[in-house]
Amino acid sequence: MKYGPLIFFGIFLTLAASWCGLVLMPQIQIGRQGAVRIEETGEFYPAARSGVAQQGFEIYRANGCIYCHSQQVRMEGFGADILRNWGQRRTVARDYLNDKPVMLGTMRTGPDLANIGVRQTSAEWHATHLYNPRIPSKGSIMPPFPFLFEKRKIGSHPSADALKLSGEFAPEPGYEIVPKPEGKALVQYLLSLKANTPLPEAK
Amino acid sequence: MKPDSSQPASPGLPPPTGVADFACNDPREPIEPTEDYPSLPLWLVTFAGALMFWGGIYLQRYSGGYAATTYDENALGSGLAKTNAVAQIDPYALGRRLFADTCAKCHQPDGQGVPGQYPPLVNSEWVLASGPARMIRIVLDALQGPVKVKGSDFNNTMTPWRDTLTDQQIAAIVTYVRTQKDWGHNASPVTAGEVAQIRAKTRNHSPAGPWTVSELLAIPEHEPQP
Amino acid sequence: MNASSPSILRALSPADTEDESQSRALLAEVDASCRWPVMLLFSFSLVWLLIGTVFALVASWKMHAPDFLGGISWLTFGRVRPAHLNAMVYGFASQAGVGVTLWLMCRLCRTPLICGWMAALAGVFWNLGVAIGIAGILAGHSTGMEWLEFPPYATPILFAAFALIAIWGIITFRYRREPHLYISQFYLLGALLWFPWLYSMTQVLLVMDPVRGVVQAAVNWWFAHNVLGLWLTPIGLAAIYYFIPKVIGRPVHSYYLSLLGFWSLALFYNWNGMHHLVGGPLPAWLITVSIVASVMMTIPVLTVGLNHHLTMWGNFHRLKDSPVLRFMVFGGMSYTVASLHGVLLALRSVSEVTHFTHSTIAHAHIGMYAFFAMVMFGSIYYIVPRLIQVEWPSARLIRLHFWAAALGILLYVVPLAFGGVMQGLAMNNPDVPFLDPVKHSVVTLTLPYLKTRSLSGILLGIGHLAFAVSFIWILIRWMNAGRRPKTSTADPSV
Amino acid sequence: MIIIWIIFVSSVVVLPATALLALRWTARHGGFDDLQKTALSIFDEEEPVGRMTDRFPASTANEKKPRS
Repeated sequence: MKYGPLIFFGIFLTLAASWCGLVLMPQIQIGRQGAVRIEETGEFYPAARSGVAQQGFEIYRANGCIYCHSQQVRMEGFGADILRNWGQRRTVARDYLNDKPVMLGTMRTGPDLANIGVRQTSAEWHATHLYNPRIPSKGSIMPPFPFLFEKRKIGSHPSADALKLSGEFAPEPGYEIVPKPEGKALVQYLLSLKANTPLPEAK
Repeated sequence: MKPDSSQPASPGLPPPTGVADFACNDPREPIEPTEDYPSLPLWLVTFAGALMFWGGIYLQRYSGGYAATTYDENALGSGLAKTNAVAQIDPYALGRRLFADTCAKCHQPDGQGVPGQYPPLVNSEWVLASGPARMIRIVLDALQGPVKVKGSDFNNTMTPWRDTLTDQQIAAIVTYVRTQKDWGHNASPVTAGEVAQIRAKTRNHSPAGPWTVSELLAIPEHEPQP
Repeated sequence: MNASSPSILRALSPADTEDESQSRALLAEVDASCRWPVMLLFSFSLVWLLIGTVFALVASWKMHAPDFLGGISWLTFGRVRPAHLNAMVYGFASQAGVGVTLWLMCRLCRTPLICGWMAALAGVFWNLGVAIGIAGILAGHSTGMEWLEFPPYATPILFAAFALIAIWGIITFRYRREPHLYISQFYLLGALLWFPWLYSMTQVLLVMDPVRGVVQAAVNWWFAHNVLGLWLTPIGLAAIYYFIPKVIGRPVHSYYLSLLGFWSLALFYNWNGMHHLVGGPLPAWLITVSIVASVMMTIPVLTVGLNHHLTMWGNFHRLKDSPVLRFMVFGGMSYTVASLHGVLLALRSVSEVTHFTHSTIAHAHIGMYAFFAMVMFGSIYYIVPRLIQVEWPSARLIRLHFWAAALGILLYVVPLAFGGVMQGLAMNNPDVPFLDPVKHSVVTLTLPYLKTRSLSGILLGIGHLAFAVSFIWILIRWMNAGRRPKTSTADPSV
Repeated sequence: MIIIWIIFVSSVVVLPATALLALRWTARHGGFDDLQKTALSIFDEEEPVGRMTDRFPASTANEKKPRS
């Protein structure tokens, strides 16, 4: 085997073939999917994420939450995602149109979050859980995110969104733990994660 | 550095499979250029062929007609989609599973709640009331403001589950909590019908937000049958 | 143009004695020309190996002791893990791979390193790009896509380095003096050409002008799996194909099999990126194509495994006294194990259980560490003495490195693969609660396996320290040897 | 979506055809004539067959006895 050009040709061809198959074809098929109008509610789905929730998306990306949490619900009968109440239906391509990057995730050290906004609607629970996951869910191995919160001296009266902490988690008297804007944004993003809009292809 | 002839001829070479027997034992022996090349082991060729054949079949069978919106590989390609018969679900088991996924997050898996924050459910007078009417309302539209449970005070806002859980799911959870064996509860179970009835009756209450203790105490424990 | 290198036939006739000295001088010249760039690359890859190991230990410890270093924002698990991945893949593995590629390409083409400045410049760009990238990840500017976490201000530098190496490869190949193309050159050329195309195409499609929605996941995993399949695996296999025959002094069993192995790898490895998304929100046909391609991968894997095994047939007793052979054979066998484990994980019924679990991580580490890193260690143990004409100082350190690395990776992979399957089965059984501090739940079930992983991490760390001490020691000897008058030291390989 | 079928059919026909053509051209130009020599191309002429060229470094640097 002495011929270089043949090798270049082969190398280029194989990569070009797989590029066509795994990148070009999906782009042609579902690359230009648009939002669809839902009959009952009349709005378009997926709606663009609100400003605060979008900032929360950036915090979610920056802190690498995808390395333990997935955001995809698998179909009934393939894994127990729906039986575990992680979603009312499987997630499809249209659910992720506004995500840049798409946060599918490949590990479930923590539960799936595609439908967390429906399953856990209490912002206060999310804030406490993010501050120190061992407070609401004992035994959790999720890392704490205290840098999304700040310890402040209580002013005239405790602020509205101060965390209700007790026991060894509470700050010393006269101080309170209040979420920073990043913390609030991440909570809003988690609350915005809803994948329960009925879609034709998601039966 | 002369070829090392002191090295004994190494017996290691396997029986040549059509390989030109290059005289490795006598380095002086020149290697004749050979025309033939070692043929592929036959079993590898048949294995590769069989694999290709299986690949084609699998690709055709499970590609859902190469459609853009077919996510279930069993659809379209062939009629028999994997039908998983919906077994008759035992409400207690469904209730336990749903409790673990939703309610346990605040009331804790052991039902003891968190002192000062989330009220306990074990032996709570609200849970073991003779009729489920108040408990179903709490699960549907949640409770806020000061409340006394087993002697200790709580003042927190609970999350409503009206839009998240179906009647059957709420009935399963309430049945599970009211008849939890480990906690020694054996109150009356609840059917989906009762939940649906209360859900319809309190439709106008839900926009006004969660119940308060005084409103709940005004409602009789047993739901008056229509 | 290329001085026809003395063929074996003519060399045997006595009249040709000066040819031998001429070919020996040529080899020495090739090694001398590669000395500085390759040593630079190996030293920096060792630095990244140590940094990556530290990140790995921190990340692994955090898995079962979450409050460890919990308060520091740039050390949260979500940033340490991608930093570990990138430090190891782009810092250690790719750089060591390039070092081996440089040396191997020169040796096989029998040409001294042409424009060494290009390789050195690429090395500088490389380390600059990786350093900035990892600082960006720790600062929270990760792009959020697995294997592509480097922020946009770091990737152009990396791409410049990759492109320089690819151009260098083509030039060296063009001015080769050895007409015959050994199989390793196939793999090296493939690696050198595939990766820059792959990397630039992905940067365009994901960062500069991103495709919309789930197609990003398709491009992401087309890239991520091809980094393994078309960049690291070819370099690893090129090294094994060269070093096993070279060390035991016996040609590869069947050159024909190796050709089949290369072209089937080129054809099938490209296509199996989507088996990372089985059950995901992608059209069924896309995932099925990748599953079929993954299963088809058994052909190249068996071919390559068979070829190496038959080359080693009758020489396994030589493992006990050659460090390079140990690393190479361990790497070769791990390649077969990794690929067959990968084929298993790609099947739908298996993926239903193991998709989101730690067994994926176990598979990644058989492929990345047990195969590629061990092969790189073996290559470095072979190449460095020939480059700087200084023997490795201590055999005990090499043995410690081998056994710590081999036992460490086994202690890492076997429990985690098994634990991942148990985790998957528990996760698919809705009656097992996901988290319950007391009762049997998915999270508490995986804790013992995560603890054994931290243990194995310590063992691997010991192996890497032994390697680092050995490497620094030989550098010191080289410095001292540099000052002593140049005595014609005997060729260490004899 | 007719474009998909055009790409698909053409790639299924064109790709293998080019591969076979390339294979035939290589065989005809003596690409596969003497693979055995290529396998030997990595060895130097005077490198004896079957002898180890790598071993553990001697335990102490000074007694570097050349192994046979």
